[in-house]
Parts: sequence; structure tokens; C-alpha cells
Amino acid sequence: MKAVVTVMPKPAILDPAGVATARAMEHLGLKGVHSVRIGKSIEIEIDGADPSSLTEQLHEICHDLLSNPVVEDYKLEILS
Amino acid sequence: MKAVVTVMPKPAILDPAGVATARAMEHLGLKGVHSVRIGKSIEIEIDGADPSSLTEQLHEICHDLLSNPVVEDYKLEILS
Amino acid sequence: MANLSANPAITPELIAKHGLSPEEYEKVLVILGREPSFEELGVFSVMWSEHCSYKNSRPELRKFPTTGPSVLVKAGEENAGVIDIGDGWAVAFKIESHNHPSAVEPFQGAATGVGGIIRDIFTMGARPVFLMDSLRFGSIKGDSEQAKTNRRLFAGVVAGIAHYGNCIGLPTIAGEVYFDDSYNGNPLVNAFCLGILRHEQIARGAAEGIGNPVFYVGAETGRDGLAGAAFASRELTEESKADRPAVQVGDPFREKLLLEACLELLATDCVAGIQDMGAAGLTCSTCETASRGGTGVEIDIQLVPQRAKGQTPYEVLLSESQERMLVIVKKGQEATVKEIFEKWDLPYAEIGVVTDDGQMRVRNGKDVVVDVPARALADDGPLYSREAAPFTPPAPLDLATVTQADPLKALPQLLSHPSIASKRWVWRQYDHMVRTGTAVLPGSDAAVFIVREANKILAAATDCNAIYCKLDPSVGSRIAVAECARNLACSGAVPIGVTDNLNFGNPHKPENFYQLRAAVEGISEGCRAFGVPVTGGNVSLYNESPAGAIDPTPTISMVGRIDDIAHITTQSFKQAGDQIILIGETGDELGGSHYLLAIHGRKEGAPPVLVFEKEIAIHHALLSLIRKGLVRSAHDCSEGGLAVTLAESCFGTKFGATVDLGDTDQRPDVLLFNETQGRIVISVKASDVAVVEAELAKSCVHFRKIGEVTDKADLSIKTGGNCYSWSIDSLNETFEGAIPSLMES
Amino acid sequence: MKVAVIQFPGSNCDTDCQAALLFFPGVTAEIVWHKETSLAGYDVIVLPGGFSYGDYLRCGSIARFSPIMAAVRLAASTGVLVLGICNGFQILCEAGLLPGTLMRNRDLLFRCETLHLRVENNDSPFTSVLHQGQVLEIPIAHGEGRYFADAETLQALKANNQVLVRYCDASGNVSAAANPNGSLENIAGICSHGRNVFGLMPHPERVCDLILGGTDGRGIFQSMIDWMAAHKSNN
Ligand SMILES: Nc1ncnc2c1ncn2[C@@H]1O[C@H](COP(=O)(O)OP(=O)(O)O)[C@@H](O)[C@H]1O
Ligand SMILES: [Mg+2]
Repeated sequence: MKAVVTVMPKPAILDPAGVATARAMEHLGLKGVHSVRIGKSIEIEIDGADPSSLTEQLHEICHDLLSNPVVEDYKLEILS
Repeated sequence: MKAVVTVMPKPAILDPAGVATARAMEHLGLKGVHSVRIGKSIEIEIDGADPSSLTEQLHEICHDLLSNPVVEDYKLEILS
Repeated sequence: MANLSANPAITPELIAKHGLSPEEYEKVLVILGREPSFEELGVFSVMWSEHCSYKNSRPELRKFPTTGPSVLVKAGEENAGVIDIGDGWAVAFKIESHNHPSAVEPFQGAATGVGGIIRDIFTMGARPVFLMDSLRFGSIKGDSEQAKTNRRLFAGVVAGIAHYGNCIGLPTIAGEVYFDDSYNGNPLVNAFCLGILRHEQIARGAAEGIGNPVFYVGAETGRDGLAGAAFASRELTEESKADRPAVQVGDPFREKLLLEACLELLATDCVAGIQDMGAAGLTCSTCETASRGGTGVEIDIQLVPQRAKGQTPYEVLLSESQERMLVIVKKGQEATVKEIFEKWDLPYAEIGVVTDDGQMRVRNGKDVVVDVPARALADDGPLYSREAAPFTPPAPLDLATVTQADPLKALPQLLSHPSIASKRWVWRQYDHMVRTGTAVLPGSDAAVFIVREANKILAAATDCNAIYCKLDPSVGSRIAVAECARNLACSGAVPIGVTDNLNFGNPHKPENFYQLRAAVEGISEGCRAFGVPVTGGNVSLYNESPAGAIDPTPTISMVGRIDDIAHITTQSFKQAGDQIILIGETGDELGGSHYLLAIHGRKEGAPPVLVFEKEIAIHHALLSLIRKGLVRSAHDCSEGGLAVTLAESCFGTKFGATVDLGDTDQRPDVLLFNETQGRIVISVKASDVAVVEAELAKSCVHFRKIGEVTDKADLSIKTGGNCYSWSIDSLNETFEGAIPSLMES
Repeated sequence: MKVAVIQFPGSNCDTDCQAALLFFPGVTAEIVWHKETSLAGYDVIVLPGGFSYGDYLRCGSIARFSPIMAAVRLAASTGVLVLGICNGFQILCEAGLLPGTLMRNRDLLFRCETLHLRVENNDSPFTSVLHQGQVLEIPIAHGEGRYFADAETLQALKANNQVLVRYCDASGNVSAAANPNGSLENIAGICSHGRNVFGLMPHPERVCDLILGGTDGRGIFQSMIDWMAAHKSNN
């Protein structure tokens, strides 16, 4: 089974890396960049054919380990 | 317009953060974790209604700035 | 006064939510002569919070000695005190807490704490040169959820400090870390920064010059850290952890640009006043600069660079977004100022003007949303003299109740106690060498830093044994000052100034308020005894968890000066054959010792006695020997007593030591591990022993030759009829391995 | 010898490098702002350590697009000596002036400590006064210093003797235990094919003064000075 977790800084939270990258993009000639936000993409490969039984556990892990709920939101996708 | 770039370490490259995270997941009771790989997810909001004219420019930026082709692959998705 | 209709009505609930008591609100009504606007309520709330107004502690802080011939800017006058160090050079230094933000989000909380203190220093016109950190966590041992949480907090805080300090390029050269369950749920994160400047460069945080434009420079204002000052002035509850907006994210890169831009700007003649936006952000910086300048300041919220769309004036005023400054520019010099900000790619805007009416006036376009006398806000806040509970000094520990532990086992146990064990795991994550001035790296008693541009040698240490302070706050605080001075003396330095961070529980509880008062008095006594001024500091109250208040922790940071490179001394033994001398008399006090805590699980008794006259005589004697070039190494006895000190002097060398404490009927555990104050272990060349002994005798300090440095990596100590011997390698492994192995578990 | 020390936004070892260079008689060292576009007249270019652009995104990834980099590239192509230290090394790799890349340390922690380096090759303008096999004590201070290159690149590096320094123990053994960050084959620094561009993670500028714990960093600067002197007089 494969799952992909995307962890992004919460919208209200400053993302300094995003700000610096947005500026760099503009310097490279890309016009009209409104915002860039940089988060993590985490690919997990795990034994088990039955996603439903794992989903809850994975949500827990997303909340406790993979993201920092104080400053980040996560999205969990089960691919197969 | 919104684009999402996913940058992942190339399969052959050691990803110590992924390895450490896999171990932590197991400590938390998740069984059978084969592999965890950690990359970046970059959300870009940009002016412009016509994605096609931008796509090429964005690919260039993905290649030159957002990823390091020596060790990373990227995927570009144009969302709207 | 036009009020935005979207604003809530001012109700008693809203007032209470802003942390203002009914009496304080009455005061607001008197000052304004009318009901405040919503924005004004917010402004009073943060300005009159403990964090900004020191309303519970200011009467106590007045007891500190703050003057002296070298004091150029006194404590409390500006963002940091300034001390003369000769040849036209001066230092500005200060410590500040970021305890509550670090409890909620350890990485960002600690990082922004470092950012805040660095801004305080360059606001003074000083170039920051080094950092220190003083940290407290609950126990990190074991598998309990609490221990796991404490490890997560510890790892996060250290990474946060490293992130900010390393990125901005300031070495973190010293610090301290203790672990005790009183800090469960409420860790302490105190960060110190020192900067260097020429006398004529001292910048003031005053809005001078009617008609001068007011500039905003730095990061755009966002919704982060909304009303963090008020947050820091409350007890932590489960609810406050859900107080998400209280988390600020630091951007050390922006701060580096801001630092360079401000120093470049201050080197021109364009600046009339400058003030960082720390706690209470834009609000605090405008009314404080106006109050200091005896002027008024008027700004327009709509001109403030903003990160998010649709922020209300209330949010912009109270936001604690990091990396921002307010600059009062001399009229006519705007072009130069803009050029510098543009060079450094910093957002900036002219947001207002200095006025002559003493008002802090905030407009939102055409509407006036705040119109308050600046002085009333900044300087005429409420002051409280809280009730202090009566205190009975603790009885000395009855030794008969302490079973004798085997020293052979007890020493490694002590060395592996996380509070005593090597903190390399911590400082290896800090760049402690950048700026190429660190002559004595972390790991010795005090760090030594050579300030290249000024050709001056500084030393710094930070100390506080909170167990002593818990048992007897007054004695514990005096010891904290003495230990700092002792650590400086061991590195060859004379103290020049102190900054303190008073970390206590809720001051409304009389026993906590007693601790605060006794600590201030103890620190004052200590500073008077050593002849050093308190140049500033920080108060952090309401450090409580559901289990109660933290142990009182009045952290002391002391800065010293060394006159000559040749006087720089470290704690490690230098050569086999050198003779070891113990300066100071060993008593038999085990009360409050780490031996009692780590081996017997007891935190009780009376802390060791401290006699300032003896202590000072010892420091003078040591410094005089150092200046004569007679001292090869010096290391004081602190937690863990003489045995730990001897072991530490062997670590990192290829040497060992053979020590004979002579005929004595004292219990070996008491002799080896008691924490009698004022003791220093030195090593000297064998051929110098006679001179050294004569000098020490002349100084009327107690001393005794106790042994010799050997080239065998063993520590062996003879006392009475017993002889104990340990392999240095195995002790060192215990000492170095303790924290890493706990952190890997 | 006239040295340009490039100051990127976020550089923080720029003045340290300048001060270390000024120890050497006859050397002038100037800080050059990254928005400049010419480096004409400089004999040596130093890209110092620090956190250019906060090291956001990837270390060195944004700095490589700074205006000055075109001039650095031009200078490198004409044989001018270019030295990249720590962040400077990362920038040179990102810019393609050196092969490979520097990744997050194996243990994921920033490490600042003095350790040992073995000089692998002294046939370069940066190591000429050192001996092959000589062990230097030089500090590191980085979170992302794990050198990596693909097999082919590594092969070429070795074939051309471009690996100039490796992490080793006190007696000069290149062992896994002496590798602080997981670098491929303990590589601490490499030079370009033309040998005039050198990047290394350790900080030689931090050990040019005895009072700071050592002078082993001087050899690298001395090599450059001697090489320049010989080179200039040959011209
Ligand atoms: N958090 C820290 N950051 C930097 N250095 C630290 C830290 N904690 C401890 N150290 C360093 O480790 C050494 C030992 O610290 P400590 O046991 O508190 O010494 P002492 O008992 O002499 O006060 C000192 O050099 C100190 O500066
Ligand atoms: Mg000490």
C-alpha cells in the first residue's frame, strides 16, 4: 500500500522559505507571483492490502509525528 | 493560477530523514513500514489565466531553482 | 472618535478577556475621560500586561544596584544597558525569556526568543557578537509520556536556538541546562545576547524631533503572535495551547538583513530614534518611543506593510510579527534611509510622524482608532505590591538520615545525571565559532570571546541552581551571582556587569511573591558585594503547570573582562606532574546537593552557606595568581562537588590525577560530593608550588595541596583510610554519553 | 594579492574570511556585495560561509542566481582562483562550478566541532604548501554537508585527483567513524577539473590564529598566495 502525506504551513503562519523563493522566482523573470508556500511531501510504502484498517492509524501518525499541528496542516491520500 | 510542484529525492539516494521517520512510525506501533521518503511540496499562486504559456517557464524554474537535478526529481501540476 | 462598527462592544467580559482588572479599567476611563475604543482596549491590555509593564515586579526591581562608573546606559532606560569597556568601546547585553511560546511550539518559540534578544541589542546601535542560553526542562529519563514530551521540548528548543543563532551568524558560546520535574509543562528558555559599540554609537529609542517622519522597516505584519505579551503574562492552560495565533515564526535571514541595514543606517546621521517591535509590536514601540522622547507619535495603520489581506487595525496594532523595527528619521534624510533599506531588500514604509502633543494616535485612513497619552500608557501603568508569605529558612540536613553511597558508583551516577552530564549534544548543534573570536569554547567554566574590532577580551557565564533557590530563595540567588563570578574568575576575568532573568510562578500566590522579592534582594546583595551593576534583565512570571509553580529560577548572566591574552585560563589539566591545589575550605553540607537528589532522590535541607568576604578573597587570590602566570588550569566546584570537578578537569586531556585528601573522619560521600561554596581546583607547575602557596597564604585564603596530575588516565582519590579509583575513559564515556543516549531512546 | 570576499545576503563568515586573509602580508581583501557585476582586478575570489538567502529551499540554491555569479563564472573560466567555504561550497555546486551536491547531514543535526582532515593531493593551488597525507585540524559548522555525486562523477573526480581533502581520524585514517556527516567516501573538499575552483565544508578561516585553537587553516591560504606569486611572476 502506498500513502502520500502533504504537510503545509498553516495559511496564517509566516513561511520564510516561501517568501524567499517567491522573490527568487521573480528575479528569474517569472511575473506576478502572489505567493509561494513550501511544505513537505511524504511518501509511505507499507505492508497491508486493506487501506481502511490503516487509515485511522495513519491519520494519528500524521497528526502526532508527520505534522506539527500548531503550525501545519496535513492532507493524507491513500494511493492503493 | 495555482501550481503544485512536488520534489522528491531520487530513488537511489539515501534519505536519512525518511529512514528516521520510518523508524519513529514503527515505534508508534505502525507495522510493516517499507519505506518513507520525504520531499517538498511547493504551492505557487501566480497571476495569469493561460496556463499553457506559463508551463514552459515553470518547468524551467522547477529544473533550475526548485529542484536539484543531481539528487531530486520533480513533478509539476497545474491546478487551475 | 470614529469606531468601526464591526468592533465588539466594550463589556465587562471583553475587559476581563483582555486581562484588565475592573480597577485597571477604571484607571483607563480616568486617563481617557471616556470609554476606550476596541483598539484602545487592546493597547491598554498589552501595555499593562506584566510582560510590558512589570506591574508586579517593578517596585522590587528598584532594589537592584544599577549605577557605577562604567555604566553608560542604565537598566530600564533603553532596550538594554550599556557598559564602558575602555578605549571608547562599550558593550550592550541583556537576557530575555521566551518560556510560554516555547512550551507551545519549542522550535519557533526558542528561535523567536533568540531573534527578540538580538533585536534588543542592535537597537542600541551595538553589533551583536555572541549569544548564551539558559534552559530548564522536566526530566528526560524514562518511557513515560511526560519524559517523551520533555525530550521533544528539549530537542525542539535546542534546534530552534541553533536555527536562529547559526543562520544569523552569532556564536552561542555558553549556557546551562538543568532537568527537574518542576519544569514539566513549563520549560524555561532564556536567551542572552551581547553586542559591541563605540560610545558615540549609542542609539536611543526615543521619538525625537517634532515633525520627523516615522518609518517602519522589516517583515510585513501578519496575524502571528496576536497579543503574545498578554499571553506571556498568564498561566499556561490546556486552552492556551489551543491559542494558535500565539505562535510566531522567526525568519533569521530577514533579521540578518535588518541587523546589517540598521547598523549601516545608524552609522549615518539620519536616525533620531530607533526601537524594535518586540512584545506588543507596533503598539509598544510607538508609545514607548513617544514617551521616552516626551513627544507624541501619529501613525496610519493603512500604511503598514501587511502580509495578509483584510487585517483589522486591532490585529495590526497588536500583532507580534517578528523582525520589524520602528525608525524615527531626521527630516530631510529620507532618501538615504530608503536607499539603505532597498540595498538590503527590506520592506519599509513611512507610516507616521512625531507630534508635539504627547499622544499616541493611530489612524486607519481618515479614522482615528487610538488616541491615548503615550506617557500614561508606557510609564503610568498600574503597580502592585503583592503580599509575600512569611518564610522560615530550612533546617540543615540531618546527615544521619542519608545512607552512605559507595563513591565508586556514585561518581559515575552523578556524571551521568543530565543536569551534570556534558552538554556537548547541545552546543555541538550551535555554531560556537563563527565570528572567529571564541578563545574558550563551551565546556569550560566561562566562555571567552575576543572582540577583534575592539581588541578586547570578554568572558561570560550564566548560572542558577534552582534547587538552592527553591530551598532558600535568598541564599540561592546570592549563590547564583557568586557562581557566575567564580566561573569568570576561573577563566581569568573580572566581572563588569550582570543581567538577570527572573523566572517565577504566579505572583498572586504569596509564597511565589516571597521568592521573587528574596531573589531580587539576594541578587542585589551579590552584585553589591562584587561591585557590579545590574544592567537590565527580564521578568517572567506565571510559570506554572497544573502541578504548581516552577522552582524559582533567577538566572544570572555575568560578563567579565580579561586584560591580557596570557590570562585566559581553562578548566582542563595541562601537563603530568603539575600539582593540584584546592582553594577554599570543604564543609560537610549535603543539603540541596545533586548527590542528595541524584542518588537519594531528595530535594531538601538548607543550601550551602555563602560568605561573600571569603568568596571575594578567593576570586582575588586566584586572579592574582593567574596574572602572575602561575595557574595552568582552574575549575570551580559546583553541582556534584569536588569529585566531579576533578573528573571534569581530566576530561578531554590525556591526563589523570592522584589526589590525597588526608586523614579525616569525614564520611567519604560527604567529602567528595558536598557542594560547599567558594572552592576552586587549580593546577600549577611543580616548580611554582612554593610561590603559589606563599601567595595564597598572603591572601589569607584557605588552601591545600591535594595531589598531582598524572599521565595515567585514572582518577584516584585517597581519603581517610579509603582509596577510590576510576578510569577516566570510562567516566568520560558516562559523562559524554548520558544525554545523547537519552535523546536517542 | 587582491582578494574579493563575496557578501551574499545572509553570508556570515565574510568578515571572518577577510580578517584571516589580512593576517598574510601583501594581501588585500575586500568585501564585494552580491549585486555587483564585475570582479575585474581580483586575483582570488572567496565565497564565504553563512546562510545565503537563509539557505531556504536548498543551501545555495538562490544565491547561485545572484548578479555577481556571472562574474564569478567568468573569472573561474579564465583561471582565477575561486575558493568556496561551507555555504560557498554549496553555492559553487548549485552553480555547477563544482560537481555533485551537499545534502542534509546523516544524523539530521547541525554539527560544529573541530575535526581532522587528510590532505589527499597537493597538486593544486589550494594545497601546494601542504604534504600529501598531512592531517589538519579544522572545524566544521554545518547542517547540510553530506557530499554526494553519482558514480560516474565520483569516478571522474578520483581519476583526476580532484578530491583534495577527506575527513579522517587523528592518525589520518579515513574511516566511517571519522565521517561527521555521511559524505561519500569521507569527501570534505574537491576542486574543479581545471583545479582553480575549490570548495570545502570545513572552515580554514577559523584556525588561522593560535589564540582560536590552531593555525592549520593557514596552509590553504598560504598555498593560494604562493601559487599566485609564482603564477604572476611566470606571466
Ligand atoms: N545550553 C548550553 N549552551 C551552550 N553551552 C552550554 C549549555 N549548557 C552548558 N553549556 C556549557 O557547558 C559547560 C558546563 O556547564 P555547567 O555544568 O552549567 O557549568 P558550571 O557548573 O561551571 O556552571 C559550560 O561551558 C557551559 O557554558
Ligand atoms: Mg563552573
